[in-house]
Parts: sequence; structure tokens; C-alpha cells
Amino acid sequence: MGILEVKNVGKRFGGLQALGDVNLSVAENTVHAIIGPNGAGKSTLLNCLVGKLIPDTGSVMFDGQSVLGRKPYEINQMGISRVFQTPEIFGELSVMENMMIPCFAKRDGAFTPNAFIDMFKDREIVERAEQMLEEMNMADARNDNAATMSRGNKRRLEIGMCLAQEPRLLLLDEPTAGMARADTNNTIDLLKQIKDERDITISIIEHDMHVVFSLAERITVLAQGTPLVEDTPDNIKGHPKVREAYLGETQDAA
Amino acid sequence: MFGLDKKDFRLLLLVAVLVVLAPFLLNPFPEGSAMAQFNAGYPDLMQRFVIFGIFAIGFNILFGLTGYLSFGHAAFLGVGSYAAIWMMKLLTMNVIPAIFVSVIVAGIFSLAVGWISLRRSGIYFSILTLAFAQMSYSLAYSVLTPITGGETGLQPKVTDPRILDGTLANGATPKANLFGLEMGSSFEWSVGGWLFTFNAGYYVAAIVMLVAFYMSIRIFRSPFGMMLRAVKSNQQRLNYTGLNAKPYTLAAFVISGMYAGLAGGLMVAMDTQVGAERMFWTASGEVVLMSILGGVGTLIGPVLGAGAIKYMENILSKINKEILHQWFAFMPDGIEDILVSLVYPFIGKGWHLTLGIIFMLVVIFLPGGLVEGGQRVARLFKRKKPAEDGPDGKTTPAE
Amino acid sequence: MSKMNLTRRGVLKTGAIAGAGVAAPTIFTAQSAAAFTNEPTGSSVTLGFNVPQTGPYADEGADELRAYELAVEHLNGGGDGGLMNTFSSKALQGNGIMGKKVEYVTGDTQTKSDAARASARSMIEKDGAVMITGGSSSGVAVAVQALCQEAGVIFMAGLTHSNDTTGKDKKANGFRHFFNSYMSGAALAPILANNYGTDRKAYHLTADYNWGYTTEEAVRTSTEAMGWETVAAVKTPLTQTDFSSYIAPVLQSGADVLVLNHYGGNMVNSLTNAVQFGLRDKLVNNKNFEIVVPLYSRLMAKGAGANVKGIFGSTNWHWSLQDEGSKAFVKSFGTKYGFPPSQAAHTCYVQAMLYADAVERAGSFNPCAVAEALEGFEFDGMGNGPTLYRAEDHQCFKDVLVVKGKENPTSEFDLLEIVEVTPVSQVTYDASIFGGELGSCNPGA
Amino acid sequence: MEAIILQILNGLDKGSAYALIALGLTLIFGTLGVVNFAHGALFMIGAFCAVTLSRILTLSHTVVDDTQTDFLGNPLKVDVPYVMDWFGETTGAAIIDWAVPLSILFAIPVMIAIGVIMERGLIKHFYKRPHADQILVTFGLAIVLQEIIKYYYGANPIPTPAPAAFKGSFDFGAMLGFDPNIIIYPYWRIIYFAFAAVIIGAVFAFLQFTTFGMVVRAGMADRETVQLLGINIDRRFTLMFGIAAAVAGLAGVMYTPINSPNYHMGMDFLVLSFVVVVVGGMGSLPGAVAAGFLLGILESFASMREVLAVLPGLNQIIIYLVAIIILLTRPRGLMGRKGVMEE
Repeated sequence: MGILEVKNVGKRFGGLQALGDVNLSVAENTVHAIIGPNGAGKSTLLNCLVGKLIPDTGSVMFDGQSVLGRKPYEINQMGISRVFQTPEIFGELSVMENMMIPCFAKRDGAFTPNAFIDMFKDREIVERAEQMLEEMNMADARNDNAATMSRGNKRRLEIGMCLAQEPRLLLLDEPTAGMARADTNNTIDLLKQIKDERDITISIIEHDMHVVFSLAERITVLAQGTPLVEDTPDNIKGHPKVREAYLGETQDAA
Repeated sequence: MFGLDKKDFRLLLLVAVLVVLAPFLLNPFPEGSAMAQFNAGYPDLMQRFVIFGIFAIGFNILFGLTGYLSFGHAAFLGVGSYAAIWMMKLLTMNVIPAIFVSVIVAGIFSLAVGWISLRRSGIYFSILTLAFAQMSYSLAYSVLTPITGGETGLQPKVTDPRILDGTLANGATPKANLFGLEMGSSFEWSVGGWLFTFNAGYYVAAIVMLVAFYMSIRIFRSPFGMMLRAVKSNQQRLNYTGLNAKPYTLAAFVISGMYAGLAGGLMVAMDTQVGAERMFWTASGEVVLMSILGGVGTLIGPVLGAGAIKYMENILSKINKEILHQWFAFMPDGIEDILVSLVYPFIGKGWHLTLGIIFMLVVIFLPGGLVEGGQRVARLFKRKKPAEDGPDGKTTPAE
Repeated sequence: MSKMNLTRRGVLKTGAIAGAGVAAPTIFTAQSAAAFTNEPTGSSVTLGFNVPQTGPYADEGADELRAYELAVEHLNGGGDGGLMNTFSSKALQGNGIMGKKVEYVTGDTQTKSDAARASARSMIEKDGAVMITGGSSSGVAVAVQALCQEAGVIFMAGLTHSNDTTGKDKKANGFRHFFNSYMSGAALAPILANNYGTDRKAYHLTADYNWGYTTEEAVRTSTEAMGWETVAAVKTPLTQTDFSSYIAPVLQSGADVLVLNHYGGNMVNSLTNAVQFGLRDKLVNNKNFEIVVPLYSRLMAKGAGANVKGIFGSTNWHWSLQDEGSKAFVKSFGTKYGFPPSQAAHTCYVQAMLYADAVERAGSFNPCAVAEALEGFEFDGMGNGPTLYRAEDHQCFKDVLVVKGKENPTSEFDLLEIVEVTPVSQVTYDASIFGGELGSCNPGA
Repeated sequence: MEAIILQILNGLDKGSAYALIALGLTLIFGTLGVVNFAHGALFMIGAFCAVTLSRILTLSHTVVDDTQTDFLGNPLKVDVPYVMDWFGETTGAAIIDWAVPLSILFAIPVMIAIGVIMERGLIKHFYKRPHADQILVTFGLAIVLQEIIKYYYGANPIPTPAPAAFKGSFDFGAMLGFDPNIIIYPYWRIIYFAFAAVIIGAVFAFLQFTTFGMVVRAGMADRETVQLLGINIDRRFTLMFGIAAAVAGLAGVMYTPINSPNYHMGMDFLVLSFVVVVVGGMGSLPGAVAAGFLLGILESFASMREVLAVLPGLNQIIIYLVAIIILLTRPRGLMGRKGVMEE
């Protein structure tokens, strides 16, 4: 029994069958990658997991509880954090404030009208946020405006914000899309470090095979809205169906 | 001090000093001098400054922090005013129950409006709030006349029941008071050529305004305030960080609605009269303009914006041609006439023109509003001194 | 304010300078300073002219202001003296009021009660005005009147036509020269019956606020008393600009008269729309379809243009009146400004004069003394024939003009012609019918 | 039945005015994303184009007529328009009579010029600024424009009648077999409706069938991509602004005979036009037009005395009530695009 169990999930948009009949099981404390060509339904699947979309059929269970019908913030409070394709951070706030928000969310829940305390006098939160910034190597940037950072640093901050909540499942949506090689490698190193140091399950949607094969322990290949195959990276590399469906271009090129 | 850090406390102290000394600061010109026209230190205008300051501070908690642009905030001001005047008609001319009830009623009304309007965001939200306010205005002006007085509004009358007050002495008019201290009573101090007026109502309103301002600083610096700024910055990230944006924005909406109600209640306390125009969309637009003119999202900006607009409305509109002739009387006749005709379109009945021009100039040259203007001036003076404000661990909104 | 200004504040200033040798600042409260609010102790007195300078009634306000400036000129002995020459009371000497030079301050009501009160308060608190006058709507008049009652100054209403001003909202410190809805109805009804017959079916469009209600009520009651039938009465929003959906169903209802209980922009638009629909070219019940506008003003008639031709209404005063007072006023106003005055200008001028005269007769600026002098005051020569300022409600009773849009105007000002001068006896009513409590005068100290 | 037909006519007529104003606004606001509070002022300036032209046509010299006297008893000065001198009294009078239709020709270049100047001189610098700044600057501009008009033309409404040929009304009822004089409708309002239909059609056709329109539509959808293609989208947006101003101005010109124009007529329509655009849905031209007609028709029905007898005051709030209901049931109005002005 995995921490995330997706059973028979289907989703239609008008006449388009975005997801057919998806079954997926993500084991606890593993890195599980979901790959597939454009339009395979990766993002739709991810959105079904975090509450942005509600699937037409099937069930999504997280740690034995259904996530269906819950709002994104409720699902997050259950222990699922999401990293977006383009880093989603609070651009107009400082790096420190960015980091404090998930700390508050973790401790105080979805809504606490604590309007009369000075947030910088909340030692517990401040220490926790400072610690996270240390861990992310961003302590020097704490007073910077988040919007002014480089894309790589924004990504790092976003991941740090997710980790600050101590999620049990971290979902990453093409975390290195549009990044320069160096930034990509930094991100891979960061994720590897996270994997090694924490009890956390990571599920990653990715285009970049380099990233996938550097990180993943299990890979699910999605094509035309249905999972084609699920296996270890080594087996996926050589799988004929995968080559046909997904790596076809590579084959032609070769 | 008061749970504020040094910088905020200094700001609060500065505002408090300005407010307390306003009767001096706003009356810089001696009586009878040509410049006395520009004196603003008389009770009505000083009261309006602080009352609209409160209104704008509250509006800024919603608009400045969450970015939700309400175009119907005047409705809460109006509802608060009606509640206050009814307290004065039914209960007592003491301002405490009137102000208290106006805040409560405005809070309830804004809860209802906010609960519905916050289902939408952006311009759709703005139009929903506008629609509610316009409906309130239209109904108050027409079919609700028995409750609101319609066109002629409501004023306390000698014949009102006022169950807590004793019967008025023969010939006395009901006057708003705070346990006997009449809001209209003033203390005048004449020194040299100057005449300073210290009005009881103004100081009551000013104390309320300082409390309101203090509370707004606390909200700005609180986790709650940070969440509101997070709503403005990136609602998506907020949702995926396990935070429910809706109650935060609704709370901000209700708080700002209660500030508006407080302003409405104070308006009645200072000047016992309500008319439905107070809820017209131009009144809602005015507070939007005040916030933007002063500097959206800054602590002191909206107060400055409110002051600037009310100053122009009350001072510029009262300058007439005769006064211009007196100003320029030292010039030779021909030049005097030319000067008068050059200035004339911008004052008196043309004060709107000046207002419009100032809006445009400020937004073109000072994108952060009047506050940015102040900062630029401050920077000019500070340039030679080393920056004394070290990093204090946060990006505070500019003051 | 002016360098010459010696209002109470000005006097305080000079007093303080005189005592400056003592060095210690003089401290006193407003209450102990004077016998009443803003008592003028210097050589001048300040009046507050509070008129709409922005918004839809700005032109009307501008005309009011012209009239006030003219009145000040005459009071101070300038110009040709205007109505002072024809006024039955001869108390005014042309040397200011009680020998004090008349000065004035102006403000913008914006036709909003809040703005009007702010402006009036600034006149009272900052400029030391001892009397406030002006305005162009009943909402403003009632609001400012209540303020003046509270502050202890006299309010001389400008253009306000609602019964409420001297009815349910009357105040001891407030006075109105202008006529009201009731008088319009009472004056119009007989003329309408004479011209259009007593067997008429009327359709009312009414502005949906206090003034509209009282006007509809007045016209309805008085026309129904003549035998007319009211087919329908529909309320229209103040903010309405296009009245087509209200006018289109009129013909269907079987009505043969349309009464437009509208004022200002509403009236201009509804009348324009009604004429556009060709209502006046129709025959209904074998009678010519007619339109009636209970309250006319020349500025509105100008806005409606040719549409007013042949349409009956009432007005407080019109420049084509041939009595000595009217002729004198038109002459001095026309000479100074180049065009004839509007009824708003006339009523404001007269109010300023009546106030000055009352002060002279009372021998004091004290509001209570002034009020006493005005109460029950009978006068003539101000353009409206013999007039009574009734003591019970502070309303002037005088003849009411029934006018008609002129068919062949000779100029842009020559838009209305007088059909009938309804004698005051026909428009007088009992002071108690509108309720309200006058209270007693408040001198403010 | 007759009443309902009448109110549908009224609704179409009101709706065409709303739709026309909203159309121009939605070009700027709904698609360029600029909160243009000066749009009402453009409508007002259009109306004053008609006033100005009729003033120009009646430019006069004065002749003293000794047979009549003015109000002060002096000989009356009579104004004789120059056009009457030049073209003779009948032709001159006819030209003056046709001032409003002639103003269309006059208003188009004037309004396009105003729109282009406004965009180049001011709005251009505000595309990337927050909406708050756009509100302040356009509101300031609206006040300035309004005050300039007030300075020269006064605050009072100025009657600007339609040509005599279009006075009176057309009897639809007689045509449909009802009693005469039951369903009548003024000629000028019928013309207004037809004119609005033509303008709306022309704008749609322009955007649909010309390359220019295609590029503009693409630019609205994705400005950066279009710019990457090397197309100068800015210049096209400038012209778009000019067109929007012209549409607003023409709506104003044709509106003058319906209601005498005054300097604040723009503000009266401003809020309403924003409501129409938003109810139609941000970024949708058909939505704005549909919402205009919908609100026009509903407003007309709400003003029937049979309705008001049941629900007094409904006519006061109908527009806003409908707006609330639509926005709550359809999150982006009738036909709004996702993501436009939702933040």
C-alpha cells in the first residue's frame, strides 16, 4: 500500500479524454517520476492530485484518506506540497516572509486571525524560518525582495517553502523547465540532498530525462491519458513500448 | 512601545504629534492676512481630515494589503451613519452608543456584502461591490425614505424620543455630546495675529483616529497582515501552502467595512446629519482615489491622500474672484486682471479642474503617490548622512 | 480673507495685538466671547453664500452668486440700489447693514448635503459668517437649515421647492422666500382646468424622492379637486437619464395629460423625451394631448430648448414681470451682467435684502432678534407683490406665477411667458398641515 | 401585449446606446486591460462635437432690429448666422437643421485624433503600471476634460435637436394591426438603433476580416508572441484606441437629440458602461454587446408600472441586481475570457 493510491482516475474536457483510466501507486519514501510526451495528461493528473481538478471517475487516496472534493489548501494541510513549473512564490514579500508563511500554515492551520501579534516577535516561527533558510543556503538573502532573485534561487526558495511544511509527499511539476544547465544541476543536487536527508516521498513530473534518471527510483510512463508502463529507471530505459511512445524522436534521430 | 518596533513607534508618535498640534499646524497664517484663506485649522475641516483618514486607513487594509479593489465602500460609511443617527434619535445624543452601533451595523452589512462579493476576484469583485453600494444608495434615496429620510436625510429633532436623555430644556436643540461634553464646543486661543481653535469633537475624533491608525500598524505587522499581502502577491501559492485565502480576505473586508462604519458614525457624531449621497459611487470612488493618491499599501499614504483631497475640496472651492483681486492688488491694474483671469479657472467653481490635474501629475511623476514624494524629499536631505536605518529583518511597506 | 476683514475673528486679532504688550496669550471660550454666534463687532459683517458651483446645478448656482454679489453691492451703497428703491421697508440706507460694510464668503454645495454642510460650517467656523444663504435643492436646504439651527446662525434658503423645507423639516432659524410644491399645485390646477377642461385623465411621472412625492401629491390633489382623474403615477429614479421606457406606455393608458414632476436634468430629459415621442401631436379621447411641468425654471427651459413651447408650469418669479420691483431688479442685474436674471437669482437677491432689512429693523444681528423681525413681516416691492413672511412656518406667502413655454422666443432668455398671476389667497394653506416643529430660535451662545 | 412590444422596442433602443458605449470601452478596457475611467468623457466629448458644429454653423453677426426691444428696453439685437448669408435663408436653415447628422463627419477625425493623442501621450506609459495608477490617471483626465467642456459650454444641458425631418414618431402598432397611437416610436430613436447596429457590425467586421483586425485580436490574446513575430503591435493598439474613442464619440453625437448633452453626461454613463462591459465578460466584444441589450431590455421591463406596483423600487436597482445575479451564476460574465482582469 503506497502513500498515494490513484485508482481508475478519468477526466474528460468536453470531447477530449484527458485521462483514461489511471492507476498509480507511489510508495512511501521513494522518488517516483511520471513522464510522458506532451499532452499525455501529466499535468491533468497532477491537478487531480492537488485538488485543482476533480476527476470524473476513480479515487485518489493519500495515506488512506480520499483527497477528492477537498480544496487545495485542505489537501496541502494533509501533507501534500506542490512545486510549480514556474516558481510560484510571493514576489512582493521578502525571502524571510516567504519562508515564514508556510511555517505559520504548518503550525496555525488554514486560517488564524492573529492580527495583533508582531510576526517577527513569534520566536518559534522566526527560528524555524531562519533554520529553513540556512538549510536552503539563502540566509544571506533573507531581506531581499523575492521577486528580484534569479530563477534558480526562486526555485530553491519555493522548494524550501514546501519543505518548511514538512510534507509527506512533495509533488514537483517539471522543476527544471526553462533552467540553464547549471541551475538544473543545482536543483538535481538539492533534490538528491532532500531525498537523502528527509523522510519524504517525492513525485516528479519531468520532461528532462537527465533529471528523471538522476533522481527517480520508480518511473510511470503516461501516454494519451493512460499509464503505459511502470518500472525502475533501468527497465524503463530499455522498454520497447516506451521507446516507441515517448522516445520515438530520439530513435529517429539516432 | 505598545508592541511596535522603533520605526513604527516613531511613525505613530509623529502622527500623534501632528494630530494633536493640528490646530496650530493647519493655521500657519495670521488671521486677516491674505494667506489666511489657506488656513485649514477650523473644526469642521480638521474633523473631516481625521474621519476620512480613518475611512482611508480602513480601505487600505483591504485594497492595499489584499489588492481587492472595492468600489462600494461608501455604502458601509453610509450604513454606519444611518445607524448612528438612529441611535441619536432613539437612544441618546451621547456619541458612544452611536459610534459603537455604527461599527457593528457596518460590520454586519460588510460581512454580507463581502461574503457574496468575494466569490469573485479582480474586476468582477469590484463590480459586485459597486452594485451593492449603488443599490443601497438608490433605495436609501427613494423607497426607503421612511427609514433614511431620502433626499432630505435625517437630523436629530427636538421631538425624537431619545429614551436615555432627559427632556430638552425649552428652546434647546439636541447636540451630540460625550457625557455632556458637546462635540461642537471649542476653546479659542488668540495669540499675536493668530487664532487657534481647539474643538472637543476634533479631539474625540482624533483619539479614535490614532487608535485606528495604531490598530492598522498592528495589522500590517501581524501574521494576518502578511497573509493579506500574500493574497495580493500570489493567491495560488497561498492555496498550495495550506492557507485558505477566503476567510483572510473576508476578514480584511469586514475590518475595512467596520473602519468605514466607524468613520460614518464619527461623521454623524461631529455633524449630526446623514444624506444618501454619502453612499453614491463617487463617494466610493473618492476613497479609492485617496488611497492611490497617498500611496496604496503604505501606512500613512491614505491619510495623506484623504487630507489632500479634502483640503482642495474645502479650501480651493472657497476662493472666489474677489479674493484673487485682493491677492494681486499690489500688481499694476492690467497685470492684476491678467493674473486673476489666469488663476480663476483653477479655483472656486473650477476646483475640480485643479483636482484632476493634481491626480494626473502625481500619478505621472510620483508613481508611489504622495508618500513617494515625501520619501524623495527625505532622501534629498539624507543623501549626505550615512543611512542610519540598518537592515531590520523585513521589507516594511514604505511609510 | 480680505485685509479689510474685521469680522469677529478679525476683531480678535486686533484685540490680541492691542493686548500684546501684556505678553500672556488671552484664553477664552467661544461661549463667553459673544452674545451670539459670530457676533460682528468690527466695522464689517460677513455673510456666507453657499451655492452649487460644481455638478449639474452649477449654472443655477452661478446665477445665484451673481445675484448675491449684486445684493452686496447694493447694500454697500454701490450700483443703482436695485430693489432697495422699490422695497416697502425703508430701513436699508445703502451703508452696509447697521453701518457695517457687507463682506461675503462663497462656498460650493456640490448639490450634496454633506458638502453643503461642510462648506457652511467652514463659513461659520473659519470665516465668522453670521448668516448662510443659497442652495439649489431641498436636500441641501434642509441639511444646511438644520446645521444653522444648531450653530445659531440665520439660514435664508435659496431655491428649494419641497414642502418639507418649511413643513416637516422647518427650523426656527431658517426662512424661505421661494414657493413650494403645494403652491404650485394650487396655482396650476385652475389654469389647467380653464385651458384643458375639467374632464382630463392625468398620467404622472414622479422623481422618486421627497420633492417628487410632495409635488405629485400637491398637483394630484388640486387637479383631482377640479375633476381630473389620475390614471397612473410612476416613480422614476433620480439617476435616470433616458425616460423612454416611462413615456412610451403613456398613450396606451388612455391618459390625455402627462404631468412631469421632475426638476433639473430629470425634467430636461423627460420633457425632451416626451416631445420626441410626439405625444403633443396626438389626439386622445378627442382632446389634444398635453404635458405639464409643475416647476419651471428658465435654465431648465433653456436646456429643453424648443420642447417647452406651449407647456404650462409654475415659477416663483420671471423677469418679464412688469411691476416696479421686477423692473428695477432686471435693470440692475441686466446692466451688470448683460442678461436677465433667473428666478433662482431673484429669490437669492431678495433673501439677502430681506435679511439685511430685518437686521436693520431689529437693530441687532442676533438670530433671535432677526427671526422676530422677519416673522409676520409684510412687505412689497420685491417683485412678487404684497408678501407675508408667515411666523408659524417661516414661509413667504405671495402670488404664484403660472407660465407657459413661449411659442416664438425672441432671445435665448425669452423662453417663458406669464399666463396668470395666481393671487396669494388661492395658494395659502394652514401652517400645520405638513407637521414638523419650528422649535425656538437658537442664537448659539 | 402592446406594453410588452413597446418595452422590447425601448429595451432595444436603450440597449443600443449601452452596447455602443460598452463596445468602445471593452476595446480599451476589456482587451488592452487598461482601466479607462475617461471613456465616459470621450462619449461626452463626442456629444459636444455635435454642439460645437452646430455652434460653428450658427456663427453669427448681429443685426439691430429696431422694431423689437430686448429685456432692458433697448433695440433688440438679432443674430444672423453666416451660413444664412452665404447659402440663403432656406438652405442655410436646412444646413443648421442638419447639424447633428453632419457632426458625424466632423466627429470621426476629431475623436480618432483625441484617442490617438491620449494613447500616445498618456495611456501608453500606463500599460505596465498597476490598475490603481490607471484609475487615478484616467479619472484625473476625465475630470480635466469635463471641466474644460464646462468652462466653455457651462453646466446646463444644451438642446441639440434632430433635423425636423426626423421629428415625431412612427406608428408600429398600426403596421401590426393594433389601434393607432398605441405602439409608437420616435424616428430618431429608430435611427439610433440602426446606427448602433451598423457601427457594431462595422467594428466586428473590421476585427474579423481585416489583417489589421486579425493582428489586433492575436495581440490581445498574446501580446508578446505577436511582438516576437516582428509585428509592431503598439502602433496598432494606438489606432485601436483611436477607433474606440471614435465609437464612443459617435455614440455621443447620435445621442444628443435624445437627451440634451451636458458636461457630466459622461460620468452618468461611466459606471453603467463598466457594469455592462463586466457583465458581458472581460475581453469579449460580443459579450459587451449582448450585455448592453440584455440590461437595456430588463431595465425597460422594470420600469413598467405593472411591475413597479408589485415590486416598488425595482427600477432603481434593476441593472445592479441583474449584474449581481449574472456575476454570481456566471463567474466571468456572459462571455468573459479566463484570466483577464481577474487579479
